[in-house]
Amino acid sequence: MSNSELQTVLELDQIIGGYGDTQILHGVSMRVDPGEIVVIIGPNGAGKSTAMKAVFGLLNLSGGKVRLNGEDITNMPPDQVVHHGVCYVPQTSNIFPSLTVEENLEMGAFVRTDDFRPRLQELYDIFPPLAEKRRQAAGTLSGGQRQMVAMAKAMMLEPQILLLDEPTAGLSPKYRGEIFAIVKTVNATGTPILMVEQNAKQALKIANRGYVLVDGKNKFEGSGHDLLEDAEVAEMFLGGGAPP
Amino acid sequence: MDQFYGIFLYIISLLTMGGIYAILALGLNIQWGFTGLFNAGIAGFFAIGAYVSAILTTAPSLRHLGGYELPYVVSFAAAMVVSGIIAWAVGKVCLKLRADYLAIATIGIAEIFRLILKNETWATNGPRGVSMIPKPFETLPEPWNHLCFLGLILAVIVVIYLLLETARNSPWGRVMTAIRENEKSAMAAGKDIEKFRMEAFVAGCMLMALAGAFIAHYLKFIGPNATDPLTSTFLVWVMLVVGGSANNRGAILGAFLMWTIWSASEILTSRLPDELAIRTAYIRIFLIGLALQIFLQRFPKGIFPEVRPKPERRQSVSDGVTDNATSR
Amino acid sequence: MMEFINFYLIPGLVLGSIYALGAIGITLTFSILRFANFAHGETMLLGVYITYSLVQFSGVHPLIALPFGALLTVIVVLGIDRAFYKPFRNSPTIMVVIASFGMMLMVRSMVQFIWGVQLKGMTQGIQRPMIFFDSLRISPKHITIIGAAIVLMLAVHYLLSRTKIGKAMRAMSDSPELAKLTGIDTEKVVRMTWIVGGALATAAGVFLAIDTHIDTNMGFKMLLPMFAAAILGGIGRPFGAVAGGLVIGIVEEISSYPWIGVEPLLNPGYKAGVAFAIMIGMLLWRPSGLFKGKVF
Amino acid sequence: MSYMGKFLLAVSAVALAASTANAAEVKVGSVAGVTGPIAELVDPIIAARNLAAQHVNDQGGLLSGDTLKMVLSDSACDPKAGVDAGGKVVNVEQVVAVVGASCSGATNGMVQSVTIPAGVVALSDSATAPSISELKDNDLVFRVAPSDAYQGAALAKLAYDSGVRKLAMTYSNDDYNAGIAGVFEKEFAAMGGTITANQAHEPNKASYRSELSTLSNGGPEGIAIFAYYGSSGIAIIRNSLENGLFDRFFAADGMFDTSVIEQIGADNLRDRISITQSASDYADSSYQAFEKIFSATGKDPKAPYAAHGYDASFLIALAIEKAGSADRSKIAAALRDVASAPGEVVRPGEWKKAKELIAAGKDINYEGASGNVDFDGNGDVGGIYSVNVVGDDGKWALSLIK
Repeated sequence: MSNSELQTVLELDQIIGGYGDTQILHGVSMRVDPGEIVVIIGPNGAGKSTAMKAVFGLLNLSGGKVRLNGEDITNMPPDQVVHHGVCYVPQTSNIFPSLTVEENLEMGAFVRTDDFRPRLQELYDIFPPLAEKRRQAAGTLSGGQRQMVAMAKAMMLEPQILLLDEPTAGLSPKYRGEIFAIVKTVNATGTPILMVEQNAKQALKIANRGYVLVDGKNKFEGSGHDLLEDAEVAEMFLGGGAPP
Repeated sequence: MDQFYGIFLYIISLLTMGGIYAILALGLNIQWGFTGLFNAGIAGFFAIGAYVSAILTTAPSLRHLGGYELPYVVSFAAAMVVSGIIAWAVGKVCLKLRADYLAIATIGIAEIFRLILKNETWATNGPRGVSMIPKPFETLPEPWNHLCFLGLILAVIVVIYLLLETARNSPWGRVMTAIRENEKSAMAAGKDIEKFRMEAFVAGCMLMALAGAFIAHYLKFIGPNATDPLTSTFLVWVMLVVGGSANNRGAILGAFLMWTIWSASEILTSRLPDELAIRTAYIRIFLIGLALQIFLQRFPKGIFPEVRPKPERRQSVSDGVTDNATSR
Repeated sequence: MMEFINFYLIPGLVLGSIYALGAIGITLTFSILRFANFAHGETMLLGVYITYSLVQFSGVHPLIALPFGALLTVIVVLGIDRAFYKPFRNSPTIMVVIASFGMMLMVRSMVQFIWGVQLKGMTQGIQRPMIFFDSLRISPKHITIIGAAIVLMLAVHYLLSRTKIGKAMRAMSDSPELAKLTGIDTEKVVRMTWIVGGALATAAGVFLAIDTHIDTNMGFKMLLPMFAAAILGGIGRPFGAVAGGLVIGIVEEISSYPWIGVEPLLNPGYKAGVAFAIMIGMLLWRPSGLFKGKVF
Repeated sequence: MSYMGKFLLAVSAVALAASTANAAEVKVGSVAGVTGPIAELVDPIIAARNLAAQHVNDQGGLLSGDTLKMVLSDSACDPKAGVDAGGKVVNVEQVVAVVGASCSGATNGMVQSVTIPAGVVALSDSATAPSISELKDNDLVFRVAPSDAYQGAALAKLAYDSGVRKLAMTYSNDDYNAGIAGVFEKEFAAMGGTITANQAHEPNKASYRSELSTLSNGGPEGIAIFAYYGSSGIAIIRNSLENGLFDRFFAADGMFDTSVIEQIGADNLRDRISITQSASDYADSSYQAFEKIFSATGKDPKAPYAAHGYDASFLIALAIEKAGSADRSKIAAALRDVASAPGEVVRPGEWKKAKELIAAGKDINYEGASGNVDFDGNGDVGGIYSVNVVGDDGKWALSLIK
């Protein structure tokens, strides 16, 4: 199915781990290829977010490997991972509420040593509402706009890959659509995206590929379209019945 | 011979003061060790106990409220009750706060108590304090007077220890531990956390007042300077941390050990030339602070680590980043 | 009326500026490192004594010695952080609170050991106030103190709102976790916090010393009013801390004004309790402070 | 950090010294508030106590040439520490008698729970609380520091005699100053003066302008200050002068220190301040003898209670010599004996003379640097007070209050 192993941006290879003594991931494997949107879905407690945190060095892996462009980044501390070009947008508290929009984006560029102004302008072009509210404290924005700030902040680094943890959680259906549109826009600039989502149906629609995790293990994988079509997946996660 | 008898008397006094501190440390242990309440105002409750018992037992005096000449049993009980009531009021307003805030609030409250003791001269004789406080067993011949007083304190410690151990192993104690470890899950389990914390706070403050009552009778004098934060709050914290918080034996051992070091180290430094002896008085304080740091870093569990009432494995909470990790 | 301004309001303002500078450090440490630093008063004490020694050594005006005193103090404070606070970065914050409790004693006793306990003066003699409009009396040193405090506050404002590291400090105060995920060098931010806090504490102490004198208990005496100011203003709000400092300073002074009759409203013996009472009241009524700070 | 070096050297020296215990050593406890709120005042007092011991040792020693050793212990101005410190010197060090403690509170605790039960004489050089006189002490508690009652009265008289009729007053809320202030208030009113306002203040505040402003209402001609110079006294004078609130000050001896002149400036204080000191007749040859020898050590002989510290140690030494042995039980009687008439007068520094007189079986009467030190029935001394004003040379100039 994949065109070439060499091109893989991010690869999780049989990772095992959890918090303290509680093991959550029992051998999860996945990969993200250049330009892809990859979605992780699954029931509550399946280890979706945990798998993502594993990439970011937020939990200790007792087995398996995480590779970025072929380089081993297993158990690398988060700040190092950022330096390697992986940006992560957590599900909650993903912006600095008392900082202005522009300051949030500036913080996103903290590790950059070059001039980030051009990049800032590019992102304002992608997210016009943010340009409008650049001087406003980010905490005063609406939920959808906050997600925009969070993503734009992560994009400031021009990352190799963007990790999104449930970007639509807690948003109204209207905003959800907006966010998925933004995800596509970001992806269109060439940044591959790995995303955990609850709203599986909508997410799979925009995804190149998807993984279904159950109990900390891979259950299904396939292209977004295939998974949407798959009767079993549909029954389990997509609110019953195959799509029309 | 005199020398040995003198050292014998000194050891009695070490044990007496150590015992009084042990009561303080046990009180703090209920609050901090078992329940996780950061009380930095120990001196305040200690002072309340000391003054209440002093005023209730002294002969009439023009200098302060008094002349009740009540028996010790009554005055000690009153000291604890008054402190308990005040602790309840303080707890009512402060216990909702997170540990750091509670620390600041209690330290402030203790300072306010101190100001009251200094300014309400009609009741406390202000900064000049209450003198000629009777002391239990003082009419007995030496050394029996000292020994009996010490015996009383040690007996009280044993009683407190047994009570606390019973409580710790009871369902009440397990709830306390659960609250300290994970407030949210304890709350989820339907426990009225505020009530439990209040009970622990009040019980701890009552013990501190008991220790205060003992000190007033032991010194036969009580003044605002006897309740300064250094030796009445801070030293108790060091004792508990060194001995092992959440362990009652640790609290007791820490108190005796640290008081002995605090007191006996001066016997050595007093042999220095005076200019140096004066300065080394500060080195002692420095070293006590350093001891605390060393224990915090190297032996955070103290000499006697906590022994869980029932070994139930609890998922340890990893660092804050992963707080919402287990959801979804 | 002029009596009220000259002897209650202006002293309150001077004292309030001093509290405010100290409270900025407390509020930054509390919000960025997430712990109540009980040793902050002693940082101030150390700063004053170091500056005092520099003044004695070189004979320059205290305000000229202040930057150098602050620098040396900051070095010590960074060393303290490295040795005594850093090991607890990933532990429950209460461990650091206890450590700072211990540090309070260690620093004070060291100051007493090195410099002794004799009272010292930063400046000698008295300064008669300048009189404006026939009745407004302000002493030149008070103008200096208030002026220097304003300059320092503006500098803090510039740092926090215009510089990258300052913005990172605010970011970390918003969310240390996200700061880490964003790749912000949190250790660098922590260092900057100590630098700002240590320098301002030194300045506050030196101003206090210029206004009065130096003694080894001044740190603890200032600690609680400074905490009160930080909480009153809202934790993590440096400008709240400034406002809180001014409020506490002024209320402390005017509490003993004879509002009713000729007797002071509050027995001045209780003056020191005013700050605590305000603080406790604030914790109850509105723990987030006047300016919607953080509550942990 | 040369102190550290000295410290380590001294520690090793102690270790050596401890192993070769000197049999011919007579120990006297020296309990003082080394740390704590009045630490700054205690330093010269300890120096004076030790100077007395040094004179004894330099001029023939005690009894059959034994060394007098002052064993220092810290009472921290805290009754808890006072009892602990007293216990250590009395029980562990087995001292013959105790000089101290410094603060009234610490002294009160120490004598009641340690020295009186142990039958040891305690002679305080700076505790002034009247309540100490009332203790049932089996004649074991003495003071060379006069009870507050005396100084409060002396200062009231001084103020009244200077022509002042209306005074404001403020006192630092600590055991020492509150006591004197209370007596002053009564005495000044009894003479016919008016106290326009009387306020306690909390020490160690940055500013006292608001208190002083309130106190200045009601037309007082001056202010009486009862405070330690360090913790609030200097700040009060400075705030008063800077703002023109008061320019006439009466103060008790907690305010007496050269740093007051250093900090405020002699010209600012000249003709404005009068401080009583429970010291000494500075014209008296006893005081002058002390002044000469104490100045030589580089300390200020006029520091509060320094002269008393010297007298306390010297008196204990005399009492031991008089008793003929280092026997605790004989000290009290001997102390009364050597302190008062009849007898040949002995002054500070005259140990050799005193020793010879005692050896010859003659009575002696020690006339101290701080006064005649004649103990009354309670073991207290009457107060002799000097008044201190700023002299033309910019230093304290003193005269005795008659």
